[in-house]
Amino acid sequence: MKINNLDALRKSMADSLKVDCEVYRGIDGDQTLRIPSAELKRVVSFLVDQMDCRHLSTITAQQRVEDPDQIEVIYHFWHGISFSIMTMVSEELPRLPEIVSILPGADFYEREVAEMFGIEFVGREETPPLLLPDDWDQGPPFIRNEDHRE
Amino acid sequence: MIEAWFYLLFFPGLIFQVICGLIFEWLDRKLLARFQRRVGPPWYQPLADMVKLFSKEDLLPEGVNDLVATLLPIVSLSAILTAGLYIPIAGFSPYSFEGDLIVILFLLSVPTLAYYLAGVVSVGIYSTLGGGRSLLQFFSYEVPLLIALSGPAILSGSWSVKQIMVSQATLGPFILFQPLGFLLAIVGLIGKLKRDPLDIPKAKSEVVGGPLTEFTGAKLAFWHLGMNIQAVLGIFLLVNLYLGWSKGANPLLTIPVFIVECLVLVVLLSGASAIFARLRIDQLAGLGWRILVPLGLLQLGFVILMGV
Amino acid sequence: MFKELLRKTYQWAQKKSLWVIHFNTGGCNGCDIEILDLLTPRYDIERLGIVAEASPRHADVLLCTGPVSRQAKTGLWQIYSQMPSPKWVVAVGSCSCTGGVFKGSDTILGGIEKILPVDVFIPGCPCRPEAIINGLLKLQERISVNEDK
Amino acid sequence: MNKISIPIGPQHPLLKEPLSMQIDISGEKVLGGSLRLGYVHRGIERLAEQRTYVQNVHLIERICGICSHIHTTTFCHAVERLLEIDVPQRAYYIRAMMCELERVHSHLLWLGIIAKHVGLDTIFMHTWHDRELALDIMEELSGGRVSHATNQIGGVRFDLTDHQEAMIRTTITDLSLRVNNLLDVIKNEPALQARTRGVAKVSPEMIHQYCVVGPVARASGVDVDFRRDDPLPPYDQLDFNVITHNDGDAWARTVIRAEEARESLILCERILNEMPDGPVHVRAPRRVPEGEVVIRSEAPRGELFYYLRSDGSDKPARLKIRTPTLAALSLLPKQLSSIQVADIPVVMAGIDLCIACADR
Repeated sequence: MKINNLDALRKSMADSLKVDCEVYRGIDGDQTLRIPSAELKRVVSFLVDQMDCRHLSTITAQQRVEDPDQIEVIYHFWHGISFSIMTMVSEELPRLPEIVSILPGADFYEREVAEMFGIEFVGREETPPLLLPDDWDQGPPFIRNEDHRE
Repeated sequence: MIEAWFYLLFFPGLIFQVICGLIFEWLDRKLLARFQRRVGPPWYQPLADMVKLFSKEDLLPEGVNDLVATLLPIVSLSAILTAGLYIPIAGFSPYSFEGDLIVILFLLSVPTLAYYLAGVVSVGIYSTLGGGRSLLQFFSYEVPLLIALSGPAILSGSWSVKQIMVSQATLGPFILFQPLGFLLAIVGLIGKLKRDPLDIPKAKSEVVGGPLTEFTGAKLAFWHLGMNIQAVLGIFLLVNLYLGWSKGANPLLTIPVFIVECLVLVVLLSGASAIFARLRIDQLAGLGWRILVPLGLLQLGFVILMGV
Repeated sequence: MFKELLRKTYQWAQKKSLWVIHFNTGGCNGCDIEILDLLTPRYDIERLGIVAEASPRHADVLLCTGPVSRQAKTGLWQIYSQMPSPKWVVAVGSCSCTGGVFKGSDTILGGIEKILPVDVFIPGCPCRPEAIINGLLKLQERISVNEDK
Repeated sequence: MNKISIPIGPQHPLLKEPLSMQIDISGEKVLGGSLRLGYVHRGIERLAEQRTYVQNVHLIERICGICSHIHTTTFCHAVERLLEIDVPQRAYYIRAMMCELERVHSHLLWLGIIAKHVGLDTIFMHTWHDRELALDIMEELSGGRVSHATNQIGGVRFDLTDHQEAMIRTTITDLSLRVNNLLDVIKNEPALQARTRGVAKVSPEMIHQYCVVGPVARASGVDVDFRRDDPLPPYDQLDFNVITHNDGDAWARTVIRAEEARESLILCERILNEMPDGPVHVRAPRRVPEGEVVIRSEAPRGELFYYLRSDGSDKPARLKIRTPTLAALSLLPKQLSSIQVADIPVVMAGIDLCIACADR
């Protein structure tokens, strides 16, 4: 079922999954829906099974300077139009449900976010390093106490 | 005695065959380059490669039996050189006797076994894999080759290469009677020399260097030299068995004709290596047994019927 | 006297027949394509006697591209140690000379010379095939000039 | 037969770039494989946050040597959309033409590589000799054979003179003749077909599962092309057809890339004809106002995804790049389970690996 615009998606998600999601910020050319991190797995399986939207472009993780102890994880989808699902995770306890069981294509992106931001994806058998060298000992490179944008 | 030394060391022996091997390698690489719109190496390139290899340090991974690793290339090279003594060159062959075709064929298959042993002795994964493949390939091309080469022997009623060559003077070149046999012999020769369409044991992108991955320096030089001389001898053998002519003609005529025939075969070989893609080992085995052997038997039957 | 003659012929042979092996230690593959371009009809280094080899055992010259990334460092050292001497190292491209545009990244060591003794540096990002051929010719001169390595 | 595992290590004649794989085989049959990336990881995204937007255009261009132009095009589009400046149409058309030329050169390069792995060195030599023509055009326009420094934020660095245009037209006609000739050779070359037909079949279901994009997906019948689905400016006014095959094996992947190269040449011709006049560059301020943007474009290997967030300074706050090879690489271990050792080169070449793209 094609997704023509985001509001229709938001309404169908709200009533069928009882998940409160509000438009986080309309990125230019891309709509973002914010959902609590616990609901991630249900929302993704809803998207993949009911809405038949299975193209996950990538998973972006980032930290905003204004709230440094929160890590923002964005799942970018493409189904005719571009939209993304976003959740917030705290830096002390970075845990997220894995979606590899639903979308095997997300395996590499989860491993990359896991090693770059130190986020632990609950439910994955093993999260081998994807890009960082074997002798990497300085922890997740994107999380540094001092601001690495000197 | 002096004459024996001369035969052994100079004319059909060591020096002549080494020079022919180097010339063949240069011709082959030059033709291949010209087929690919490239310029190709200068004339002294094979010589430079050989001398450079002798100047290189001789490394072997530990765990490799050093004695065997040095003996193998020498054994295969000497087997090839002795095979060269029996093949008549432009009608002249000092040591030919009845049944020397069988000796030549045996001596020319010794290097393939040495090649397999080289793969087993050097412990690396790629070498053992390459070695296994060379054995697999040995069975799929050797039988058609033997069938094809026994055709002329049956037609001329003798197993001596010189005799076969001479008998063609009366009956006419055997290629007219056995074009199919000639083709099978060419395919068998390409398989024996592991040249391009059938270079499965040493395919660059699959098994890196095949059994020769671990060899360096002088040992590698012997292997390359052996390969080239084996190619030259294969061509001489095919020319004698299929394009023979009467022995009596004066040497001024037979030598140029012999050279021209060899050059034609060289062009044929490098053309084949430029055009065809490398087959998989199972496809080669399939090709060998399902197509080449029946054709060879057919050809043999035809020859026997015609001969009697 | 014979030893001198032998050394001279060895040097002539090493100069005229350079067997090359190429290893990318983590750069963008711009220089690698230009190295592969050398084999193609327009540049054709086989006329200079240079052949691309598959196994480090058969090679004399190690053509490295890319700033040495920490993951590829052990691979680079392994290949260099497998090559029989006399052997030479040519750093192709600005990344392999000095780390190039990726300088400052925390996962690269920046430059081949931090790991291996380099004989010829070929700058350029990516360097043109003509520059690589020029670098290889300079390596040939260097072989015939200095004593046996 | 005992089970042994071949290490296709960082250095291997099969790989132009370092990638290490452990492939378990028994005899000649391949059982499975595991992959280790990270040899070419230079931390581009972290580097990009330490440099200004203008410096980043040069850094982004060096992510990958084969598809350098599409990276800078996508990055410049992202910044221009944040700046809300309207770039002259002529600049878009020049960018599109360079993208298409890069697709031709990348596909011809790949065709040579797969022919080389199958043992057909002659086709490798002829394909790469023809590819030099495409490089000549790009060199004539931008001065660089591989990385062309065509783009800058706000437009393009050079303009097309009439002499250059005439040269491009003649070279394109010459090149399309050769590409057609090459396509005929590939289509009825028995040995190449024997080695690639029916090898490593990929079903559309697997494509959807692993979110694979580009020629690998199109060869299995999944019709996805981001020049048409989410077009960047010049492509919405250009019409071109997207080629798809259905049987999804190494042979379909070979033919589809050859046909795409021919299609791109026709598109280049059309771009040249419809190119409007006007300036090629407009001044862009150094500081980018706060905002986030997601841009998708069609690289030679598939969908290239850029996410850029700026915080008002002259350096990007966050830059996320997802290259098409990363998606295709997750498919590689799954393809290895039903092939022979001799097919490994064909399968690995079939995915057109660009490790520099994948590792960033």
